[in-house]
Amino acid sequence: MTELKKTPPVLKLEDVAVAYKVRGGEIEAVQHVSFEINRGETLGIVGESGCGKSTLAWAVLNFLGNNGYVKRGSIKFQGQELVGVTGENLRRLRGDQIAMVYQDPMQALNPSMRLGDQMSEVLTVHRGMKKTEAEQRCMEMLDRVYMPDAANVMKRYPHQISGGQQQRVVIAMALLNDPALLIMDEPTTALDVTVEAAVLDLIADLRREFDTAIMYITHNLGVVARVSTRVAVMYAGELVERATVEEIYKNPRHPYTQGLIRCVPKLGADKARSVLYPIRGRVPPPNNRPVGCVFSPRCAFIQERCRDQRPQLRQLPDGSWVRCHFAEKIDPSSWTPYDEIKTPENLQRDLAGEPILEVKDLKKYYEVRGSSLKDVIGLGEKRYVKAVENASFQLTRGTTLGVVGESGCGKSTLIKTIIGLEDTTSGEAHFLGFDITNSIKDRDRSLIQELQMVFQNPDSTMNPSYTVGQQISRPMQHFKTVPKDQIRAEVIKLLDAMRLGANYYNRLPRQLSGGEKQRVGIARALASHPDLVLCDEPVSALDVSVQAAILNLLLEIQQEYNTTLVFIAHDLSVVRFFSDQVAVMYLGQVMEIGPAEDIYAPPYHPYSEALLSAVPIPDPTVKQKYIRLEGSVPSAINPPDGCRFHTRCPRRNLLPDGGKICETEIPPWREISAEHRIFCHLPIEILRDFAPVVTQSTEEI
Amino acid sequence: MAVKTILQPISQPSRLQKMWQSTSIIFESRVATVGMAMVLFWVILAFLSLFWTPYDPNASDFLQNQGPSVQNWLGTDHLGRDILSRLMQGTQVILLKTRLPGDGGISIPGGVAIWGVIGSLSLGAILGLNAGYRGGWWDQVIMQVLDALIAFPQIVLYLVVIAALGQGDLVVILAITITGAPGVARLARSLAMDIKTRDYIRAAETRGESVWYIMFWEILPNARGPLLVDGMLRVGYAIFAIGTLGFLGIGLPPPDPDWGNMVNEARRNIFSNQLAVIWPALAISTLVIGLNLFADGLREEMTRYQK
Amino acid sequence: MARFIIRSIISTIVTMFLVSAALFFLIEVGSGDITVKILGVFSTPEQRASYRAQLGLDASAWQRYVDWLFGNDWRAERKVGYPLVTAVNPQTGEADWWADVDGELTRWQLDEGILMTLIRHEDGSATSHLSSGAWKTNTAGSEYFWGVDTKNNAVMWVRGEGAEVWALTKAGLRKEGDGPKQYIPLRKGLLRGDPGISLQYGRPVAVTLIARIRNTLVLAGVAFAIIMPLALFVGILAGINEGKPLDRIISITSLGFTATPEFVTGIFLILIFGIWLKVLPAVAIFTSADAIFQDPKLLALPVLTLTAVELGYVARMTRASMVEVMDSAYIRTAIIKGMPKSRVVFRHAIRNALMAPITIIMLHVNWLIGGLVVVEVIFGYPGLGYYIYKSAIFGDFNAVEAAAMVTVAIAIITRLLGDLAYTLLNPRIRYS
Amino acid sequence: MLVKDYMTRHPIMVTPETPASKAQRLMIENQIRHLPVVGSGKRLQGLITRERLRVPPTDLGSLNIWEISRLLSDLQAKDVMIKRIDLVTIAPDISLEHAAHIMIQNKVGCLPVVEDEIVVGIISEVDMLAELFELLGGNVAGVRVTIRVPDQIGEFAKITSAIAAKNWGIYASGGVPAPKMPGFWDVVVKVREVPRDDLVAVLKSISGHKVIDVRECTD
Repeated sequence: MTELKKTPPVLKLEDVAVAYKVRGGEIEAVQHVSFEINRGETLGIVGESGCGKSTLAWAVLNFLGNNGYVKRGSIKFQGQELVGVTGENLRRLRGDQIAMVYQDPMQALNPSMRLGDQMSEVLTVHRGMKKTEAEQRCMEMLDRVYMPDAANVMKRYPHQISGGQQQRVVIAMALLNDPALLIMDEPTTALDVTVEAAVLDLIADLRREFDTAIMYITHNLGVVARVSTRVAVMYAGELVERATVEEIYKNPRHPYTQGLIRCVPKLGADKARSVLYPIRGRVPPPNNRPVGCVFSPRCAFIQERCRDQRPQLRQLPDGSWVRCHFAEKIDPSSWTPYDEIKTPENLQRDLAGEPILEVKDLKKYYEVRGSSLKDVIGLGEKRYVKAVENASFQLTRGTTLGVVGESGCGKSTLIKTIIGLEDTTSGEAHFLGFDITNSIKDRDRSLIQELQMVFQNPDSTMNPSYTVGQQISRPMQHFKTVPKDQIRAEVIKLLDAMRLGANYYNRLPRQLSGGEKQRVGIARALASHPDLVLCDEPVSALDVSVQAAILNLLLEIQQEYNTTLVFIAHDLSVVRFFSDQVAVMYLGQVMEIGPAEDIYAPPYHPYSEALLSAVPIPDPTVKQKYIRLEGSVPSAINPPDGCRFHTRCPRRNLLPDGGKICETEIPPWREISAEHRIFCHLPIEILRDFAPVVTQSTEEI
Repeated sequence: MAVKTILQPISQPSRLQKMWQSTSIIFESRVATVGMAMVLFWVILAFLSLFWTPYDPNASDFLQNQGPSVQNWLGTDHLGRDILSRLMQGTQVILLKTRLPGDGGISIPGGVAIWGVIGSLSLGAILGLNAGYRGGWWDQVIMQVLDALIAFPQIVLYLVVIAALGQGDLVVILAITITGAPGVARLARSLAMDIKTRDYIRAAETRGESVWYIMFWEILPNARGPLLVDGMLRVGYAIFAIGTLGFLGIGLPPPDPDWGNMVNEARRNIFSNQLAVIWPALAISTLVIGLNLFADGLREEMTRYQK
Repeated sequence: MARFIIRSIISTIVTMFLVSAALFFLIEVGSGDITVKILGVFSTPEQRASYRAQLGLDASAWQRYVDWLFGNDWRAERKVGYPLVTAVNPQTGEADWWADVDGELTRWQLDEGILMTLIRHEDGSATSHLSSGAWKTNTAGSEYFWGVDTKNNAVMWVRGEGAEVWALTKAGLRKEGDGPKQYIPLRKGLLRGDPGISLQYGRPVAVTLIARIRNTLVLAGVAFAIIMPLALFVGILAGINEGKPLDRIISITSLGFTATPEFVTGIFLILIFGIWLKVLPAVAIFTSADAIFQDPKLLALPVLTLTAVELGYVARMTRASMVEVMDSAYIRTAIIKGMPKSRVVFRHAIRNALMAPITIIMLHVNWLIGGLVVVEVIFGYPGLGYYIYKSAIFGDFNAVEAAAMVTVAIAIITRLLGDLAYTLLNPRIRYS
Repeated sequence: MLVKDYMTRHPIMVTPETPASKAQRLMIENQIRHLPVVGSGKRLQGLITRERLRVPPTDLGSLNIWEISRLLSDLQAKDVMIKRIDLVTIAPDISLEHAAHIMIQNKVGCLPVVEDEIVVGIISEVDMLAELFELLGGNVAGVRVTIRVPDQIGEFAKITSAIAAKNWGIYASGGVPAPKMPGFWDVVVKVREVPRDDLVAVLKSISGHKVIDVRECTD
């Protein structure tokens, strides 16, 4: 039907360049970008950090700050030029015809205004609607975005509702005036995977219902595959490829797009059978881009022409657009890994070996203070956040335990307890036979040395005041593992192992990229030759191409030093790829634990099933079963009785009388095999009967 | 191999270049440059006065309450002393020397304002780091004590300290230290609370480093910038306070001229000789404003640099 | 929110105690021999010792702190054996101490070794009787008596051992016989509104202090009423025009004013308005404590001086906060929502932008008090600040302690108010 | 089949102050024939059609060339638009045939779709025709048969059950009273993936029905 009526595009960019004035010149953050978005269409814009995708969004809204401006090209909205529109005309467009949803809803909402007021002003200002009428509309819109208890939410302040709900409010607010164009800048990045899935469903629904054109910006290839109709790939400020979503994943034309797809582990892929190939090199800074093709320094198919001639975005016979001289000639299957990528081999681990870490019924409670008068003077009843409840597992030397779960599930507390940053409330934990339920202050230095940690955020993992060399050598001095005069040599050896090289010794953190900082963080953790390294989301803050390199590095190290790893992540594909054994946590409770391949196929715990159903997969041909959890994660101060998951469990009604037992009784551990256990009331037979969540669609599209 | 070619060594800047880089930030900001010029003017005068002043600052060699002339560029005061010489000499005790008590007349380098600020920075940093990093009871107790100190109106605290301990350079230093420390401590505390959430602090903790190592080797170097800028501002406050104390007649003791005291004395002859009031008043405000502009510009430039 | 408020109040109380102790011991321990100042440098050590005893300074510091804070009549009562009460002396208008002996207000006097009883009548006059059978015997066998003397002390006389004491009279020091062995100078204590006697003036501190506080409150109140709206306005104006010429002008001017000490500003204002323009009196002479109510023009220069210094500070704080808020993501949201600039500023920004300055402004009240001291000294304004200054110079610790406690109390209470205002403005605290 | 499903959402719109020349350019560039004029908050104020942009020659006769160009450049959307009071509009919840009726009655080619005076879309003849096209399955391959049937209850069911009995699927169908033949209806059915002759044979076998037109269409 829509193809029948030819309608003009809602948004049309032609050869747009956006520049920022800085001291001593200007930087073109975005160059040569052209695309259009039609009604009811979602254009996904993907790219790694710093590729200019957010700048593009701000350019459309004409909100580039004092020093930014559209240097060249035209941005046409509904046929009318947007560049140069200012003042009242611009104000009337914003919020009425063009709306935006941002990454962090908590930041985007005014903390001191009621949500109802923030929403209804969109209507009262733009449409001159009466306040009561506007509020009525807002409530209808909140219902439409499936917000429970809309009337109540209107009276609340942003901090009183959860992140997922905040994002719903922001989306509802954006849609109030039925905008022709909706710009979404990483709207789900700050959300947990199950919440993200629900928001993505919502976006798809709304696009159909409102016939809105959506410009969807994200770095996540899985999310793009789920929401977009067409995809534009950006690299270093340029648009390098543009095609339908099926085409992009099935038949990527640009070497960069191909590289990106090779970087991310497919859900179900594991380290023994597949390899991740990072893209070599790094993104050039905007003031130092190559003369020729921007991707040429990192391209495997580079030719002489690429070095000095900048390719134009051109259309291929199959309809997709690509910025590459040799798009037709490149055959992705002829691609061979670079020499420097060692493909780690022989990665199958035996889980039955010597246990290095044994944890039994580990509990960690935090005391919380109430706010009543009694609590303030210390007479109130003591209440606890039950951050970790009865965690038990064993870890064999040289293997990896992956821990997955959404934020607040207790996975970080678990490793903090193991490493001793927090003491244990009760339970047993033995590492190499030593008791480690105490805090780090009470541990022997030689024990501390064997337990080290790799952190999440590359920007804060290194102390900005010291050089790389100083930071890596500190553990060696502290633990006296290396004689003083050999420290430097030892550090350089480690740097080489991290593929950084000796010339990094004197560099300060601010001279390093995110991936390099993370490598230094790993080197520092390894400097004392620990037996067990705890990795707290070591790759989640990195771009996908760098992420692959770090994962490969960790695998290599593990093999070389026979290190044992505990690996925390929220990305299920990464955990699956990386781990030998996986534990799924929910609200402080381990729900399922077992060999990685078993977790990702039935039988599984209903929560694991829901997680798998929610995870965005970077392949539009993959079909996922539709399971969405209702409500939000309950408070850990008063976790639900019985099974902690019972308030949201979609599988409860498979039990007689709707799973009454789940509300009252703590579930048993169902032993599927020696290593695989599921914490659920459902009998094994029923668990086994679950259909797989993820299926590869065999039908060619 | 390909990796190696991309990782071209970044040439290490020499120490001199590094120093220039860190000072060049001053000239990025016009405000900071103007401020620095004003401060430098007085610093140069102070050093000059060590070797030369037009006349003996304490000698009543001239007619009283004269206006500017070729002889006395800025005129003379009510006792017939040369105002310029007194102004120049007055910089020393603020910026360059501290007179120790006793008859020997021994001075140590570093002015009263400088030592006072160093005192409040050190005391404040120690308290603030402990409160911020350790948290819990340490924080409660330290902040409670600091709150009590902050609750004192500063001038009342000065009055009380001086009423209790009498006049003298060291007493003024102590008073500046005590009044300044709570502010520094609050700043250090908030910086420590921010920095302690960083992963590199976690890394140090998982290495089993001692609390003092973490506070002074991991946190302090990263809190240095804001603390130094705050210190710069505090030198301004200190000069401000010294002037006020001098004006109230309880500041730095003679024989060295004190700007605040000069204003106070000249005030009595304000109907006959207004210039004698204006010169020292201008001196104080230009120096304080200069320091403020300098610190302000620097801070602005630093936050911009971080962005 | 309850939690936050309760914590603030508890913290305030604790702070007050800490401050009172710090103040007391700093002055008590630090200050030298106050009797030198009162009796003059030519007084003999013997005279000073006698006078110190009369002032109760021979007691331990802890004892005196407790006396100062809570009073010592309850302590003296146990020695005297009768309830101690105060009654207003119709001649001086000040309260005198009496012992309530079975309903009769009584004092004692040792006259030539004979103990006399003074009974107070309704009109304030007293009649003297011979006291009989009052002496008690202690373990050592000497006879003694605890009573209230005519100088508002609880004292202990020992029979036959009338001590020689040096009494300070209008005419100077006079040696008197029949003196008591021990003194407890009676006082109700600070918490009950009696900060003691001014050593400089010999009158109760409370009496003089009240007029001074009133004058200062008038000065500070007028200044505050001018500064706050003006400074917030100017600060917000500069904040929303960040980086533009208007902002530059406001910022630099306010920096200039803030960085100029009060006495310099004050002197310049006197020069400009009093000497060159001659529109206001250059030297205001405050003939009495009530002068400001008779001639409000006298307030002009002090208020102007205070305004100049404080205005800049508050304006700069407000500006900084406004700039930060205007840069925040939610203001961006409001602009992207197509809200008009005025609505963005008034509905979205101001409330958040005022949160930080309000706490800081309230913290800054003690700075304002500091400014008050200097301003009052410059203009000879009969307020609290001038009083503190005079007392501190003299070393009149009763007066300094009392006046300083008043300033501290003002500072702490305003800070508490600031905390409350912050709570009301910030829903994140209000609803937690 | 309601207006809201077939209208064009988010039509290109202009403000009353937009120069007429710009409005004209917009219409030509984007190949549209109707341009709603809206005030703040997309409140409908008028409609510009291509005809409205033609200045009547009688108005020009008395003007010289300079005056004409000035007249044209000064002209704003609000000067050339059909005013709100002269406009026929429609709500989104109206059935499509009702909309068609309104358009026929008022002889207009386009209706702005408004909700509380706010423009939510626009529906034109083309949208109507698109619906017809869809209704009769214009975009799929198959055999299109027209059958003339008596105007009685149950006749249509005979056709569908005959086709269903063969396990074929009707992709589209429609019926109108046969032109100038009272008592008869013309029914059109489109059946996919079926041999033409088999289908015709089946349909012919129904008594009282007459196949009057058969054609096979490809994509």
